[in-house]
Amino acid sequence: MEKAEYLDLYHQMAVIRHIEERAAELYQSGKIGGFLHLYIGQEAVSTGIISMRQPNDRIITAYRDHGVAYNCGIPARQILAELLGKTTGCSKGRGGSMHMADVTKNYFGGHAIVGAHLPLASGLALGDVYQGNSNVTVCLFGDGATNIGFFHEALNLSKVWNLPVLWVCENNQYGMGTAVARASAVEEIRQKAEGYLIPNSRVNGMDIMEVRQAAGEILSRVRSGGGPYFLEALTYRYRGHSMGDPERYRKAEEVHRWQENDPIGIFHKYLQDEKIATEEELNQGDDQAIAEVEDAVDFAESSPDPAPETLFDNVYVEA
Amino acid sequence: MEKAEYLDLYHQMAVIRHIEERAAELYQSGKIGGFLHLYIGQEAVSTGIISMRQPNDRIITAYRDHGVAYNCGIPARQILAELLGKTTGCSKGRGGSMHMADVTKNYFGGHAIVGAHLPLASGLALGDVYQGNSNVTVCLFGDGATNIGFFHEALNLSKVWNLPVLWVCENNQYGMGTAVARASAVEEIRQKAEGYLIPNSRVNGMDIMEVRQAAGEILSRVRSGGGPYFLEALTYRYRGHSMGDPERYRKAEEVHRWQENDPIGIFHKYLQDEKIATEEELNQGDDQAIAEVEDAVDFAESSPDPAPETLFDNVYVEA
Amino acid sequence: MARITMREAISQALWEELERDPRVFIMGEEVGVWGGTYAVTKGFYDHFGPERIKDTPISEAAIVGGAIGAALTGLRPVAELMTINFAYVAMDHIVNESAKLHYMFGGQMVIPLVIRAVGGGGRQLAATHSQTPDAIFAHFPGLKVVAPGTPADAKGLLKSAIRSDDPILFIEHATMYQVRGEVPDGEHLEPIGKSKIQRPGRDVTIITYSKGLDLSMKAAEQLAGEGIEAEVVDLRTLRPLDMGPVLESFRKTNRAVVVEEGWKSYGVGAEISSRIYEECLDFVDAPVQRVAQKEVPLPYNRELEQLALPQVEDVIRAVKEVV
Amino acid sequence: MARITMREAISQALWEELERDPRVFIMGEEVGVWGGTYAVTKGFYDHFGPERIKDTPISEAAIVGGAIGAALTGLRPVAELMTINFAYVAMDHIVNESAKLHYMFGGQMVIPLVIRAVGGGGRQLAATHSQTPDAIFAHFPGLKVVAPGTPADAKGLLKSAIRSDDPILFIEHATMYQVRGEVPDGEHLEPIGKSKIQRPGRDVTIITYSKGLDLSMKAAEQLAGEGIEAEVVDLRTLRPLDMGPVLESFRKTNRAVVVEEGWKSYGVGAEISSRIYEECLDFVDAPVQRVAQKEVPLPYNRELEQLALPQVEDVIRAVKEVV
Ligand SMILES: Cc1ncc(C[n+]2csc(CCOP(=O)(O)OP(=O)(O)O)c2C)c(N)n1
Ligand SMILES: Cc1ncc(C[n+]2csc(CCOP(=O)(O)OP(=O)(O)O)c2C)c(N)n1
Ligand SMILES: [Mg+2]
Ligand SMILES: [Mg+2]
Repeated sequence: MEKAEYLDLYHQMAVIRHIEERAAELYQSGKIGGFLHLYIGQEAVSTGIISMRQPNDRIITAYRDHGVAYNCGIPARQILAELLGKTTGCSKGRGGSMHMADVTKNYFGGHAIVGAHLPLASGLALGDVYQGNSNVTVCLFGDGATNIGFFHEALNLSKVWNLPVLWVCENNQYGMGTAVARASAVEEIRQKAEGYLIPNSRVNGMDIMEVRQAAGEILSRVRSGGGPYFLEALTYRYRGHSMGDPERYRKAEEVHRWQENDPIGIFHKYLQDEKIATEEELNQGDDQAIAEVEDAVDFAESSPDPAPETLFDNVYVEA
Repeated sequence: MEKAEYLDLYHQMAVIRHIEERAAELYQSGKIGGFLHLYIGQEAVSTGIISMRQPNDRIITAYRDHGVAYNCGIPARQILAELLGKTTGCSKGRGGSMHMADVTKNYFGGHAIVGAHLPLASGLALGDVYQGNSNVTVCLFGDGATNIGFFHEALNLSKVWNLPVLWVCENNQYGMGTAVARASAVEEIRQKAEGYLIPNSRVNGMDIMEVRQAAGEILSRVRSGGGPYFLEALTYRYRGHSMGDPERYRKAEEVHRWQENDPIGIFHKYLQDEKIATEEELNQGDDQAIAEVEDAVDFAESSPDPAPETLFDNVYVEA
Repeated sequence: MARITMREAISQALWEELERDPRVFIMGEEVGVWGGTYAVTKGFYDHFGPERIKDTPISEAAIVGGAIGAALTGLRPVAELMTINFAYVAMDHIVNESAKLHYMFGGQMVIPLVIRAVGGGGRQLAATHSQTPDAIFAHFPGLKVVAPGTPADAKGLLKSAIRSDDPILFIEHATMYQVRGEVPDGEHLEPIGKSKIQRPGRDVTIITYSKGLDLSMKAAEQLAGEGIEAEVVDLRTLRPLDMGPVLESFRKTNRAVVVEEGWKSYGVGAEISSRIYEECLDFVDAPVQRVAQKEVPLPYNRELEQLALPQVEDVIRAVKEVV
Repeated sequence: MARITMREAISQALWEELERDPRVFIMGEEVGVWGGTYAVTKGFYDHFGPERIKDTPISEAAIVGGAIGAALTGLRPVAELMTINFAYVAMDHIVNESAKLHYMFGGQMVIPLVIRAVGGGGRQLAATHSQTPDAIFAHFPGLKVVAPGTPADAKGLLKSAIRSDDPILFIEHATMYQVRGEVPDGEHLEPIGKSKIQRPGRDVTIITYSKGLDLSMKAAEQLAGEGIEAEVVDLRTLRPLDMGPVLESFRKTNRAVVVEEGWKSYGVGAEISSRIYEECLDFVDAPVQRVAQKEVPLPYNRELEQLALPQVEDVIRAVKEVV
């Protein structure tokens, strides 16, 4: 891998972190409404996996979707504009935080009904098989989502039809306030894949290099007809589930313990240890990230709200 | 086991077989309407398992429910009357073939939406745990039902809450016309239980003695706090899925092969080989079964239809 | 022009669209090897093969959700729910994902999806398997709901639905598969979202759709014998709802009866009747009547079931209330 | 009598019923440790313990289905759907199993179940998380649908619902949790299936429920300033529907406006308006107006969302149309 690529990965993670921090502020100041689920702490998972995809591979995820959106190539400007509900947002201000997508980048959103996008992922992969494409569909979802019926139907279908889906469970230890063991029959989520005879493994989702290595191998396996694969990425969200989470379900120490293994920190250290980048270069990367996000905030704030007369646009394709 | 008990089991299986054969005739002659799913070939499964239950154990099943109803103690008269839609039927003629129940016998039906009764089973068991009862809930369902989301949610809940449920999959090789391998990621259905860390095993569902032995051990294990258990019973339905099945999905030879292992035949031979009953005694048992079912048919035919003014009865408990 | 059954008309529409457009495929329970539980896709599997006639597991959410995903890749799936009673199992995918993604993502997602579902009572299938819940699906903007009442419309509307870029719930009625009617051979398209006068008349307007059309036409015939000429307007599409022909007819007859098979409360008749009053209060000579199902879960027993379902006599009685 | 919020009133009802009857328990997502995502069950877990305040996995079908099973053993579960938007995921268990088992099995199965679900738009949660689909649930006989509009009614109706032997969907509105009102301390029961006049008036009848009551009361106040006295009838229960007070009021005012938050087509207003005409055609002086949500999946953007939702001004405008 080229140095520029490493720096790009670092840049992506830094931008995501800054987007999320700025989003939290904008939420507090009332400029963002609705629910806001931050990706802070989980950046290595989607950055790592999506960095290994082919451009035609399809990506779909849940409502914790800003990072995924950025990794898929949606500019920070469109992300911030969507958060502020502006016409310049990637979903024209109709979707908000939970519903970002850009189908031209093969990113199919951002879905807020827990687990409902998993059957869609099987369908995306089916579409590729039907058309003879060699794309893989990457579907990200949380640990909590593995308890809903949709999960079961989607995984079973993917196996019965040998569909090219990479199922990625971002196990951040909680579904809202419910620890995995309180909601799931198995604590190691990847074991669920055994019930479908879907090959599976687990990675440290805080270490982007580990995520990338696993993703690279798995994606080629899936692409070459190996059928679905289930990857569990162990990770953690540092912030509350959404804004306004009383966080009665965990102790501050637990959060701190995970923060010691911060994905950006780990990658930062790796780049230095391996002499890929200097402290200075990385600091510069951080500065660029901040600048990029600040520009995006300005762009979003100065963008127009949708015009009232567009309320009825896009209810149907054919009126 | 006493001789009388053996003969009773034989009697139950014979009665079920005759009920089903008579039901098929009554359907052909237009006296039974709707769907009619016959249990012929599967008699050993429910007869074997339910014969091992304690009276307070709860039973719930799908629409292929006449046999289960009889095993739970609903008289043939009430079963036939329900099939004919009469007030004297166990569901007062409102439910028909697919919806037979008698809650006073701890038999909770007869449910026609595939898999929808599985969450109910978890709930029945929850009710017992909550009230400190030591009952087990036995939930029967087909192989096809293991592909629907309800299955997943119900099994997961039963494990997370350590509920006393005996899950019994009657794997009769097909869900309507779809062979197990065409619809399920695993062919050995019990493997699905592995995804929930639910202990599991498989029995020959054509051999009532094998079914009973397994059920006995498992029921005491579940009753003593062992949590849910998953039992797969390999079996076969000789008739079409419902009446009017074109049966394009299987060959007559396959049916014949299974008929050579007929559950009543196997048990008949066992009782003779073990010198528990004579040919004559068993023939007598058959005759009694026929007489019981014929009496039930007469009863049903001469029973009144529900009065028109009762149409609005039981929409609500409180009007 | 041939006189064929509703079943054949639907079958023809599917077959022709499969032949015409390789992006069209069918997925659902028992659509393949079995040939469709109502024999609508009999022979399809052998002709088009397993890739285009896809038997699925019993997984309604994955059937509809999977079809949505495939539609997002540019395909044109026809997802079959064995009966509309199982639509509740896929409810979220029908009313949330299929109905809302186009709007919610600012127009970029296009879901050319047809969900076929057969419904209706009258076959002693008891409460869970006999439903006609059409009205509840029509409540959701973003979804189109089509429910034909004649073989010709079934063919023309289904073909249009398959060619449409919007998600469409296409509702059939099990007791109408044997109904016969003249159907144009080959290419025959009917517009989605257009009501149609199926029988002209001057004394009363009967507004109906699907199975209700069958009841209404029979009632109209009997009424004609008594000198009452009913105009029968077939909605054909419940959303978007085309009130044009209804209002035009009502302005002429000043009397209306709405006939549907589903439960009365919060049903289709309520919407139609409200709109008539909203648009034509000055033309109202008598309260609009609603003929619908009695408000009970349908019982198995044949007599009770028929008692609960709307009958031709109920339509006649309602017409006589208003004329 | 204390002036408390809707949230507190609901909380009180739950707490008191849990104290009163050991068969009552709560199950749902985040009802325990978290204290309820809307803080309705804050403190319950510590007081009543994990056996009676049961946190569940994200499994809506198992939540409702499990509660039905528990109810069949004689318990009185309160199953909470975190929001009504997730009711579609449990749709089959709500409209089939809970609504139909009592009838279908000839009366032997009794399901004393309350399903609590909060709904409504106005908080920028976008299309899937902002719904008010109350009408579709009210379509099903066998289910009762209750949706209070004041803190006192919320308390009294919820307590009655928990004591009822029928399955009841109890719909709350997220933007009303902060609404304050006088609520009797301790035992306070309101009858299910009874509409109520929340404000007397003589010029026009406003029929509404839930969030619509809030809009209607505010509109009525403003209208009073202009000399128009609106009588506001709160349905409180959508099924069974009590039209008595509505019709009585209408016979007096001869003018009506129905106010609801959900989409207009096939909504609550359609049913109410149809019934008014059916019973009172001779009293109609102007077409009944329906104030409801514009027919779009609710957008995230605040201005667009508010544009789509019914507002106090819309109620006022509708009233002025008819008086
Ligand atoms: C069907 C459904 N039920 C409940 C919710 C409410 N809800 C939103 S996120 C969430 C927790 C999901 O947890 P997990 O899948 O682990 O994802 P994470 O938030 O941890 O990324 C819940 C219960 C929902 N959106 N959809
Ligand atoms: C949710 C749902 N989907 C589809 C059906 C139609 N259906 C009824 S029985 C059946 C097959 C079930 O197969 P299995 O579970 O193996 O039971 P078996 O009939 O073999 O006893 C299907 C698809 C249904 N009743 N409910
Ligand atoms: Mg999580
Ligand atoms: Mg089977």
